[in-house]
Amino acid sequence: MSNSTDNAPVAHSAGAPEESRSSLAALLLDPSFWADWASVVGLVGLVVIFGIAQPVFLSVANLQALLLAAAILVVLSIGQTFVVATSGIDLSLAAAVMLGAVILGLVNAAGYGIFIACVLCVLATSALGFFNGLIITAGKIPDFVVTLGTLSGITGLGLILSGGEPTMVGSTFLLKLASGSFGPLGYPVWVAIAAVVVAHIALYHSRFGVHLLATGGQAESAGALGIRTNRVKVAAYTISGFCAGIAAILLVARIGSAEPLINTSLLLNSVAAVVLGGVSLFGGRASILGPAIGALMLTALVNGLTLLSVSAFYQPLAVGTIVVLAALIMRYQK
Amino acid sequence: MSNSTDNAPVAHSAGAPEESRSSLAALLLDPSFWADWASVVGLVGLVVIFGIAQPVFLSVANLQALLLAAAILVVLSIGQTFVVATSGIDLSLAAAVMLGAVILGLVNAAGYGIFIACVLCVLATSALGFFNGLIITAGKIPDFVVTLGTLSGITGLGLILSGGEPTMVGSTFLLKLASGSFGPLGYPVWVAIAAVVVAHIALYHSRFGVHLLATGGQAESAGALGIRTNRVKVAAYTISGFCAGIAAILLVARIGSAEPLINTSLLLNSVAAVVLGGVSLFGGRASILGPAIGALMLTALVNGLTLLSVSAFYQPLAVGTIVVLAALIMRYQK
Amino acid sequence: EDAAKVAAIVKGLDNPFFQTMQQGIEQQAKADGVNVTVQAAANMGDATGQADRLTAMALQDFDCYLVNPISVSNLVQALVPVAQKKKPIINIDSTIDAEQAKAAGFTVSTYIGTDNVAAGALAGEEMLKLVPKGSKVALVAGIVGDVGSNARIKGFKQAVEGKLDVVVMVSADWDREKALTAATDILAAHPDLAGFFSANDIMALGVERAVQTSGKDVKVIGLDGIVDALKSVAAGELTATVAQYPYVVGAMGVEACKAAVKGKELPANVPAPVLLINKDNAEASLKNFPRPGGDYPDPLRELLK
Amino acid sequence: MSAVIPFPDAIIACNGLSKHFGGVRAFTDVAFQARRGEVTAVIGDNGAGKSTLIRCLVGVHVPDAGSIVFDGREHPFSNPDGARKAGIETVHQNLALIDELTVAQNLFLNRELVRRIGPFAFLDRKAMRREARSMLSRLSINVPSINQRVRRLSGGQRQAISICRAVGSGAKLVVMDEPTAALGVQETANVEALIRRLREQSVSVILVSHNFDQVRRLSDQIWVMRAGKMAATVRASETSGNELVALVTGAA
Amino acid sequence: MSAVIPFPDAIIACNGLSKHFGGVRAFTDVAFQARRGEVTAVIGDNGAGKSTLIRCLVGVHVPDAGSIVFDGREHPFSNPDGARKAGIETVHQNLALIDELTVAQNLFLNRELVRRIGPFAFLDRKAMRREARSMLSRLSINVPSINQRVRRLSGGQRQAISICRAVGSGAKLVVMDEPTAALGVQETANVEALIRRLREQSVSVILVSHNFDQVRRLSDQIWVMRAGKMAATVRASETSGNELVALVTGAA
Ligand SMILES: Nc1ncnc2c1ncn2[C@@H]1O[C@H](COP(=O)(O)OP(=O)(O)OP(=O)(O)O)[C@@H](O)[C@H]1O
Ligand SMILES: Nc1ncnc2c1ncn2[C@@H]1O[C@H](COP(=O)(O)OP(=O)(O)OP(=O)(O)O)[C@@H](O)[C@H]1O
Ligand SMILES: [Mg+2]
Ligand SMILES: [Mg+2]
Repeated sequence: MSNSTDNAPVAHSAGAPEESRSSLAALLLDPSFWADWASVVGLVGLVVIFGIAQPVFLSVANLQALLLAAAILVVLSIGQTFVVATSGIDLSLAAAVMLGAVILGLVNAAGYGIFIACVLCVLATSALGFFNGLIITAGKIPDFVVTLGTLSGITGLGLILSGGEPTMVGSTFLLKLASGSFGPLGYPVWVAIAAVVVAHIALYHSRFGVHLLATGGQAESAGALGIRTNRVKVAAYTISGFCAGIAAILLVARIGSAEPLINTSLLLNSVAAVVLGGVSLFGGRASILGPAIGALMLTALVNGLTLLSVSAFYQPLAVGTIVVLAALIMRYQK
Repeated sequence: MSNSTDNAPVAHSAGAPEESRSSLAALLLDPSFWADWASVVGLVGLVVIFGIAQPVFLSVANLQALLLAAAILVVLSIGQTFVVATSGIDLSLAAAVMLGAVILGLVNAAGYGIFIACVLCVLATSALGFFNGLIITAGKIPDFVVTLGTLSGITGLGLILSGGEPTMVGSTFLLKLASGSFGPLGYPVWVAIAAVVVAHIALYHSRFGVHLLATGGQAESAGALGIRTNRVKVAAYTISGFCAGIAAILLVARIGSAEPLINTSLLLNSVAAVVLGGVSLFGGRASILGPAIGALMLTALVNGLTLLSVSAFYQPLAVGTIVVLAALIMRYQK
Repeated sequence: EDAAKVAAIVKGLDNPFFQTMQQGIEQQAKADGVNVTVQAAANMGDATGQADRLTAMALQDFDCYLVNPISVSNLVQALVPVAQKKKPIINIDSTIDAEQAKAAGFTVSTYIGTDNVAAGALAGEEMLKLVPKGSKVALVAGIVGDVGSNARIKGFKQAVEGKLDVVVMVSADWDREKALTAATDILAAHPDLAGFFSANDIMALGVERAVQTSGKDVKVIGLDGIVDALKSVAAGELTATVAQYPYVVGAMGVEACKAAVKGKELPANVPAPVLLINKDNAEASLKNFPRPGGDYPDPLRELLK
Repeated sequence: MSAVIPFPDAIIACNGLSKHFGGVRAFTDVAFQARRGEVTAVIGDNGAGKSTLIRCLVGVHVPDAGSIVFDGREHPFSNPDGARKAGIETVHQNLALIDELTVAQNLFLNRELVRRIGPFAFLDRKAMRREARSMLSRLSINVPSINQRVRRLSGGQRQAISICRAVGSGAKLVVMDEPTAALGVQETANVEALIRRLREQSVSVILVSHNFDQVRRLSDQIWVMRAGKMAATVRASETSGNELVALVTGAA
Repeated sequence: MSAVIPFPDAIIACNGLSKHFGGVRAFTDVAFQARRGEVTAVIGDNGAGKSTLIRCLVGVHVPDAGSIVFDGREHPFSNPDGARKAGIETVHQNLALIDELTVAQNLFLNRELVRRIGPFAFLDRKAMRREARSMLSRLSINVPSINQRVRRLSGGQRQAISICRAVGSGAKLVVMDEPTAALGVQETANVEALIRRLREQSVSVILVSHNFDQVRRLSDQIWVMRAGKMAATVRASETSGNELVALVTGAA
C-alpha cells in the first residue's frame, strides 16, 4: 500500500460541523444536553413517582404550596450560581439571610416602616457580599476561608444585634407578600420567577455574564485579555449578597418573624441545587434554569416524603439516596 | 545600536539556579515559604496574644487540655487533606464520625467487647469512604453531590440504627484512652501525632503521595501517564473514612457515649483547617503539618476566647475575624 | 468575704430558651452578689466544643460550676478536674448520667430541671381535652436524635397512647420555616387532621402559621413558653403551650451554687416549675415573663435564708 | 546597552526594562523598540525571556523597572485592558483561551458586540456568530463548529482561534508569541500571508518565533535575546540564518 | 484501504481503527504501522486526527472500532499504564505535565525510584533528583531548578521536560507528538540528535510533526492523514517536500 485509494475530497469528514441541532434525536443523543438538563430529568422523575404514590402530591393546592416553599431556595441558588460560576463558593449565604432578616426585624421594630426595613436589609446583605468579594480579591485569600470567616462573624453579629431574641414582624405588606397571589401563583413564586429571568439575562445576554464565565474558567487568560477579573468576582459576591437579602425578605414574610438562627441546610441545599443544576464547582460553566429546577427538586423531595408520611428517621436516608441517584442517572447518560 | 556591547557569555543569568536554599534570609524572603507555613504564623500569633492577655493560657495544664481538645480535629483534618489533595471534598466526614460512634456504641452494647467494637467502627467508616470514592469515580458524579448525599444518608442510617437514642459506652479501655497519658501528653494526642507522622510519610515519601497530588493537579495528564486516577481517588476517600473512624473512637472516649447527632462544626472546621494549612481546594498541593497546625489554631482560638471570658455572643464574631485575619496576613506575605 | 465566682456553661445560644436561662443566671447572680461567667456551645450539636470550653474554665479559679450539658455524658471528662479540686457541680436542665459521673469519680451536688417527659405528657393531656377521641394528630420534632426533643415527644405519645391517632412525626430541626413547610405538607396529606404537637415553641409558631394559612381549625400545642408563644396564645392564635421556666432554672442554679459554696447540704433533685399556658392564663404569664405567672416552690431560696 | 534613542517612528519602545519572579530573573535592563508599520521579530533560546518581555509590553506583567512608550505616550497603560483599548492585540504563547467558552465567545471576549435597548446593552449573539464565521473563513481556519467549546479542539485549531481574535479587531499593533508553533503547513502559510497583509495595511507587528526562515521571510528588524538580556538587533535584510544562529547561541 | 498486511517487523500496527467524540469524528477506518527500529512520521493538517490516533495507540483513548497489535500481541493494553509497562513512552501534544509538581517529580511520575525497607517502599528522592539532573544535562536542557514547580516554566522548558521523561526510561517505542513545536534552534537540534540516537539504539520512534524538512531529515516512513482518514504512506527517501505538501492538502 502506498498512496491511499481513498482520495476523494471529503471536506471535513473529521470534525464535521454539528451546528444544525434541529433534530430532536440528535439533541437526545448529545450527552451535554443531558448534563445540562439533569435536574429537569430528576424533577420529572420525582413528580411521576410521588404523583403515583400519593395523588395529593399533584393536587393544585400542594403544587402551589410546593412552589411557595421553594421560592427562597430558588433565589438563594441563583445567588450561589453567580459565585460558583467564578469557581468560588459562598458559605456565608445562609448567614447573610439571617443577618438580613435580623436587620429587617430591628429596623421595622424601631418604627422606620417596612419599606425602609426591606431596603436596608437588601443593602446590608449586598454590602456583605461586596465585602466578601473585596477581601477575597484584594487579600488573595481562598473563597472558602473568607466566607467561612464571614459565616462565623455574621453569626455573632446577628446574635449581638438581636440579643439572641427573635423579633416579630407584623407588617401587612409582608403578610400580603407571603400569602397573596397573582394568578395561580403566590407573590414569592413571582419574585423567584423574576429573579430567574433577570439572572438568566445577566448571565447569557450581557457582557458581564461572559466575563463571569471567563473569570471562572481561566482567570489568568481572562486577565490577559483585559477582563478585570477582580471586579467580576466582587460583582458576583455582591449579587449573591443581594439574593440573600431578597431571600431574607421572603423568609421574614413567610414566618412572620426575624430570627437570629442560621439554617445551615439552606446553605448546603443552595450548593446542592447549583451542582444538580449542572453548574461545575470548578467554574466556567453555569446555568440559571438548572439550579432553579434543582432547588425545586430538593423541595419536592421533602414535600413528597412528608406527604407519604415517611418517618423523620427515614427521611434523611431517602433524601441522600435520591440525590445520589439523581446525579447518578444524569451522569450515566453521558 | 546594532550588535549589543554586552556579549559576555553570561551562562544563565536568567533563571539562575536557586537550589542553594541554605541561607535563612533567602528562606524568609521566599513567598512560598510563608504560604506553606501560614498556619504556624497564625498559631504563634495567637499563642503570643492569648499568653499575654491571660497567663493561664500558657499554663502546662491548659496547653495539655488544648492539645487533647484538638486531637479529634487534627485527625479529621488529615483525612480531609487527602481528599482535598485530589481536588475533592468530603462533606460526609462529620456524619461518618457519627455513624462510627453509633456502630461502636451498639456493638459494644451488644456485648462484643470494646476491641471488636472499635475495629468494626473503623471498618464501617472506611467502607463508607470507599463507597463514596466508588460512586464518585464510577458514576462520574461531582464529589460535592455524592458526599452531600451520603451526609444525608448516613444521618438517617445513624438514626435508624440507634433509634435516635444515645448509647452509653462505659468501657475502661476507652476511659483510659481518653484520660490517660504517656509522658506529658494524653493518649489522644499521641494518636493524633501518629496520624500526622504516618500521613506525612504517605504523602511525601511514597509513590501513592505523588500520584495523589498528580491526580489532584491534572487528572487528565496523570491518567495519560498511566496513573490510575480513579483508584487514587477511591483510596483518598477510604483514608478519609478511616480517619473518621479513628476520630469516632476518640470522640466516644472523650464524651463517654455514642450519639446519633452530627457535629457540623467539625465538618466546617476540618475544611477550614485544611485551607488554613495552605492546601489548595483545587487540588495538587498538600501538606500534613499545615492542616494539623490549622486545626490546633482553631482549637486554640476557642480555648483562648473562653479563658478571656469573651461572651458567647461575641465568640463567633471573634473567630470569624481572626480566621480571615490569619488568612489575610499569610497571603500578604506573598 | 469575697463574692463567690461561678462558672456556667449552657447549650447553644442560638435558641431563646437558653438565652432566657442565661438571663436568669445573670440576674440572680447580680441580685445575690455572685460573680458569674456564662459560656455556651457554638450550637446545639457542638458536644465537643462545649466540653472544650468547660475544660478551659476548669483551669480557672471558680468556686462552683453550673453545667447544662448537650448530651448525658459529653461534659463528664471535662468535669473530672473540677471534681478533683472539690468544687461543687450543679447540673441544670439536661441531666448528666449518674453512672458515668461515678465512673469518673464525682457526683453532681444537685440536679435542677424540668422533666421533659412530664412536660410532653402535660401537652398530651391538654390535647386530649381539645380534640375528640380518635382524632388524627401530627408531631413536629426538633433535630432528629436530640434528647430533649425525644423526651418531649415520648411524653406526649405516652399521654395520648390509644386515645389519639398519631399519623406522622416529622423533624423540623427546631427551625420555624421548616416547621411551616412540613405542617403545610402534612395538612395537604391529612385534610382531617385535628392537632399538632410541636417539640418547641419556635416550631409551633411556624406550624400555627401554616394552619392559619390553610384556614382550618387545627389545634397547635407548643412547649417552652417563650415570649412570642405567650403573645400568640394570648392573641388566640397558638392553642396552648407548656411553659418551662429556663429563667427559674438558671436562677435556681445560681442559688444552689451560693448555697453549696456556703457549705449547705443540697437536695439531690430540685424540680423546676412547669405550667400549661392557654388563653386563660396567658396574659398573666406574659406580664411576669420570664418569671412564672405566680409564686413557685423554691427549696433553695429557703436554704439560703 | 541601556541608553537607546528611540526611533522617531517607534510604535512601541522600552528602556531599562527588568522583571524577575521571586528569585528567578526573567530579564534585566532591556531596551527594545518596534517601528511603526514594520514587522519586528524577537528571537532567542528557550527561557531567554521573550514571552515575559512581551507580557510586560502588553500590560500583563508590571515590570520591576524601566519605562515603556507606546504611540508617543509614556506609561500608556497599566493592565491588559488598557493595552487593548490603546490598540494592542496579542496572541499569547499559552493562547489565553477560555476552555469552557465557545469558539465565538472566545473570539469576542472583552470585545463583545452589543445591542443597546435604552440603558441596557444586550449581547448580539447572532452578529457575533456571523462575524466569527467570517473571521475564521477569511483565515481559512476549520473548526468543527463555532458553538463548540474550545477545550476539545486540536492544538492547531486552538492557536488559529487565538490568532484570529488578535487580528480581527483593527489594532494598531499586533503582538504574536510563536503564533505558528502548532500550525500545519497550509495554516502556517495562511498566517504568514496574514502578517504580510497586516503590514500592507500598515499595522505594526511584533513576532516571536523560533523559526529563523520565517523570521527572515517576514520581518524587517530582528532583536535577539539571550539569557535575559537583549543581546543584539539587526535588519532582516542584512543578516543570514547562520548569523542569527550565532547571535542566539552567543557564538558571535 | 482497510485490509493492511502488517510488516512482519512492525513494532505497532493498527487496522480499521475509528474514534469519534460525541458528534465529532476524529478519524475513521485507519490502518497504520511502524517498523521496528525505524522512525515513522505522521503528518497532516490541523485537526486531521493525528493526536487522537496517537492517543488511541498508547492507550489513552479506547478506539470505537479496529484492532491494535503491539510487539506481536493483539489488544496489548487497555490503558496508559499498560502501554508504559509494555514499553511505550509518549510525549503528548499537551505535554501531560502536572503544573503543581516539581521538575524532578514530573520526570519520574509513575516511574518513581523507591528504596524498599521491609514491605514498605519509600521514595528515593535524592536518587531521583540526581538522576533528573543528569537526564536534563544529557539533553542540555536548562531549567532554573530541578525543585521548581513546572507551572511557571517557559513553553520550551516545559516541552523539554516532557521529552526528557519519555526518552529517559529505556522504552521500546517512543511516540512524540510535535515535540519541537515550542523549542528553540539549539534545543530542536538536540532533540533531532536524540531521535537519531534512539534509532541507533534501535528504539522505534513515532513522530508527529508539521515541519516537513524535519520529517524528511529524521524519518524512514511517512504517513499522511487528511480529514480523519489515512490518506497515504511513502518512504521518506522517495519523496520530496512538495509531494508531502500535495499529499497533506489533498492536491495529489
Ligand atoms: N510567572 C512566572 N513565575 C516565575 N518564573 C517565570 C514566570 N514566567 C516566566 N518565568 C521564568 O522566566 C524565564 C523566562 O521565561 P519566558 O517564558 O519569558 O521565556 P521564553 O523566552 O518565552 O522561552 P520559550 O521560547 O521557551 O517560550 C524562564 O526561566 C521561566 O521559568
Ligand atoms: N476529547 C475530544 N473531544 C471532542 N473532540 C475531540 C477530542 N479530541 C479531539 N477532538 C476533535 O477531533 C479532531 C481531531 O483532533 P486531533 O487533536 O487528533 O487533531 P491533530 O491532527 O492532532 O491536529 P493538530 O495538528 O492541530 O494537533 C478535531 O476536530 C478535534 O476538535
Ligand atoms: Mg515564550
Ligand atoms: Mg495534534
